[in-house]
Amino acid sequence: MIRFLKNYFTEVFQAVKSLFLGMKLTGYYFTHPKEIITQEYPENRLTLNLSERFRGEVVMTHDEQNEHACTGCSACELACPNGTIKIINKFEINAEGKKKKAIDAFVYHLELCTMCNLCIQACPTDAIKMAQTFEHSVFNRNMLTKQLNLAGSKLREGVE
Amino acid sequence: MLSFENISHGLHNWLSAIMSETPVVLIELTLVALAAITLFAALGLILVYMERKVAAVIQIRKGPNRVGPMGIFQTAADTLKLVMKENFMPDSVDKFLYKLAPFVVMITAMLILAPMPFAQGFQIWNINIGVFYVTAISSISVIGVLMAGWASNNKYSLLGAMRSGAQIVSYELSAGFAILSIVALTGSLNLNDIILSQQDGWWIFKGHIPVWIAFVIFMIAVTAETNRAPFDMAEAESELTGGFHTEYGGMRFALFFLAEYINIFIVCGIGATLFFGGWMPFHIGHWEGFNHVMDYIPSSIWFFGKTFFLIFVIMWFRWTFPRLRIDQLLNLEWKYLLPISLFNLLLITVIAIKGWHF
Amino acid sequence: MIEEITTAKEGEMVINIGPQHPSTHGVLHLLITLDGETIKKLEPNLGYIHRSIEKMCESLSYRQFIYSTSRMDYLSAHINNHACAMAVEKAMEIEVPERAEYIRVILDELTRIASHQLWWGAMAMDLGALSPFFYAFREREVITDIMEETCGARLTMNYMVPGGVMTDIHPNFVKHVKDFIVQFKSKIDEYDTLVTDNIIFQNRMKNVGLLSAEDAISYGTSGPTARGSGVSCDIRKTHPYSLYSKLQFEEVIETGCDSFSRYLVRVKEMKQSVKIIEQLIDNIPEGDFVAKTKAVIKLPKGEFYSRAETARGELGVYIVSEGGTTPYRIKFRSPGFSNLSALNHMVKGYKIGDLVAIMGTLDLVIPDIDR
Amino acid sequence: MGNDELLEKLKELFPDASIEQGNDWPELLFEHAQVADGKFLEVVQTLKSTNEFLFNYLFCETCVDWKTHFNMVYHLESTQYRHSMVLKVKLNHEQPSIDSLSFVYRTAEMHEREIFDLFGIVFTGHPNLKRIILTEDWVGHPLRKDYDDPINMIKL
Repeated sequence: MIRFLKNYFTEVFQAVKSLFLGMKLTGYYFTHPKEIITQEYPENRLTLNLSERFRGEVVMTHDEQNEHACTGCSACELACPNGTIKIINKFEINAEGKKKKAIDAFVYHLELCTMCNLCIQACPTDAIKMAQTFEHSVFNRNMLTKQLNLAGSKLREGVE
Repeated sequence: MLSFENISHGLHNWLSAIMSETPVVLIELTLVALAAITLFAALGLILVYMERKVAAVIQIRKGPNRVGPMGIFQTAADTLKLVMKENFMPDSVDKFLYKLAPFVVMITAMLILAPMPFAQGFQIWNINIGVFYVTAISSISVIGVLMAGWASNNKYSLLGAMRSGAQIVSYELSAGFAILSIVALTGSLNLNDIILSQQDGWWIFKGHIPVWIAFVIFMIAVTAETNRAPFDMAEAESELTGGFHTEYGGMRFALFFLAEYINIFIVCGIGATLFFGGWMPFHIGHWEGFNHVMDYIPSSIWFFGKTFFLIFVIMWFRWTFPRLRIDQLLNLEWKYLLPISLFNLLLITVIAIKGWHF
Repeated sequence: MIEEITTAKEGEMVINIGPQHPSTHGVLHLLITLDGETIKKLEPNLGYIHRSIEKMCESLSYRQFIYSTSRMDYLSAHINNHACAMAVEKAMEIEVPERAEYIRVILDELTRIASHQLWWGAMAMDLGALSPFFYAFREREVITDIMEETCGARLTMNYMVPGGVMTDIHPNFVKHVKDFIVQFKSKIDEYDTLVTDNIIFQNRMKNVGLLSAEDAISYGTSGPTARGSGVSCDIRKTHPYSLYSKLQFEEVIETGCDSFSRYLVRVKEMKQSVKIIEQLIDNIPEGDFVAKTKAVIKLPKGEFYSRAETARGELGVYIVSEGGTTPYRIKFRSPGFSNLSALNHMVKGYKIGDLVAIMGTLDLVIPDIDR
Repeated sequence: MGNDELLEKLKELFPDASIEQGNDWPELLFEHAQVADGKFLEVVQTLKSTNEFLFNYLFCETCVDWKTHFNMVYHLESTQYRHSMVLKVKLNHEQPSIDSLSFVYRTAEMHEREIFDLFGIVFTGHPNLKRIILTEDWVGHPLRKDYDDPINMIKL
């Protein structure tokens, strides 16, 4: 009987102790507002640091002369698992009178993209890269289909 | 000094001076009703806001912080949203009971407000069986919950309501015993008498360890009775999605939600009254000087301070503990709390008879 | 045995748990038959998030199909990718550089910790304790930040390629992983204080959801679910791959067979993962991070199977190749699917509240079950 | 038991099956006629209960559509000896059916429902053979090579 009572009370005591320790921990956090880790998003947009490797969307780099490095080889188009990229080529006649392949439009479907980075890996001329933008929401779905080469841009000299 | 007693007495005297007795009573009743409803709305907003902030800080986040400074208008905005929502009613519900249930729960919560001594001399109804009244009325709310669960014609709701029924009926016992232990000490069922008996110190300090035990049991039991985590069997969102109010939306849901918080306020108010002296300031025995200083703090602040502290403790429970299972919940009551509180009541009775308390 | 649930008997009640239900963590649909609160029968109904990854992979090249496996068990995306990459490497007999192996194992273990942390928080939430979820996410956030910095994504990384890893690790990688280990070690005790030692939690967990060792094997469970029943089934120990044969770590086995054992296995596994990372992080060798492979990978004709231990159990990748650039048939043996099959056996006779607790300890990820 | 030893033992036990060493494990291939009429269950029971094998863990069960026939593929492992093997059964394409293993390995129950759903293989003796992933009224079995769904399938 005594043993039973002893067990009963140790049980109750242990139970209460475990509950009390839990409450002590949450109480600690309640009394230490410094532990708060909330990031207030739209306010901290300017200080938000995304890693330079963060995959936000595919962009094509253009230099000051509005030239890019895309030869239109469609390696990225083949590498893409989702059919995100569509390259429309045209043939330009250059100064020497030779026909030369160049891109007309580099169409990129952001709505299909899974940011898998395979196109960037596949690109032989490093013409495309991943940008760190992440605010992609738009009101119209069509706005997610983008043309990556800027208007009037042309292939950089010396890129084959 | 500004005190609720002066206001109520002044109002009564002024009204009596300008008209006969019947209109005075009628006007006063209307005023009391208006005051009660306002208090309800205000309390609901404040408590929901408080819950969200307490939860947020415990969970190392900021909580509502967009609507108004520190997000203080967040709950008002939420209420506005709920009011403006469509009063949706599923097709196969028992329409009468479905509509009635939120009001039963709400009106019960309002009724218990009557004998609550908010401040010195500020009480809607000074009834001589106050404690008895409170325990009696508070058990009506389970009927509202059962009604809601049954009328919704939803299996989750039904399960939630049945759990709630089993839970409230059993936990009323130990809550009752905890309350009885104070009644045994004071020898009165009148809430005002209980407060006045704590003039030389609150029962929690005067009554030795048994009163502490009674207090702990009271806190556990009322947490269960108000369906709060870790005893929120009736809602149990991870098991029963919404429990008895799964099928409710808009203002009807808001009434349940509000009633839950009002119930917390009431039980904590009762707890504060019984164990912490209600509006009675912190007095120590015969230290006249100290007691006098304490009296300068208005009695309403004492009452609300104590009540909100107890509410905080209940919230603290909620954001720390996992939920019990329904059979463990009943085990806890019938195997642990009830025997302990019975034994405890016996002890306290002996203390009261022998006058061993301070 | 899953019997057909058509009509309820007298006094029984059929309830749909899911597909939208807070504790199924996704779109799992369970049909349960109740007698009062006691569960009589349970029948899972799948397919709400079936994306036919296996069919899709039949038209993807061997470089491309790896990305889609991140979407199966998204919480151990790295390990899924690792298993797929291993299958291709095995078939092509590619020698993976030492550096790549180190990076892979470190990332695998980080993923495992992150996955278990999320599970820990989510399971506490299932049981009604909401705060642990946020504490778990605080530490998990550090890992996802490391992933973001090195792999470029936080959840579906697609960092493993056949022959190694996609890019070299970020210069800050080692430092940040070490910081994480310090932070994790200082916080892991909180997990025990808040949840493991809690009497309510223990009562909810102990002697609930019993799964004997024999049944665990028969039901094909793996990972912490089986190890909680005392079955040694850690692929990292039984069929070591990558660097695991060289590493010092223990296979956590608990013999309680109940929910609490499964819980303990996962909590202890987090500590073991930290131990593994500590052994590797300081001596990542210099060298290539990816082996030279052809631009177009063609697997030889044959059948290839690779096994890896994800956070949930054994992942098998079964590739049938016809010698072309795309797999002829691919089968992912997902741990969740087999673990789910044991659920009916485990919950019989317990209450609805226990169902939630048991599902929590199985750590089901629905896209993993449906694929 | 090592793979070579296992291979020898299996050859001894099943002289009429074609046995070869696969990439990882010994592969045992049966024609459907060899294991029809409940004989397949006997084979699996032998593998599971013979003391030398004790293949008690079915860790992968799947099917491959070879256009002319189906191959059921069972990956078995012994949790005691840690050796594995692959068991294959050739099924004809018109009316593929095989004994259900759900009473030998409980995990087979779900796997077989999935295979029934996606390949249309009928498992005789299965306690609850119905679609698990697709809806009950779905026509066809999507993982078959000849399956064509012009509405829902996106061709890249």
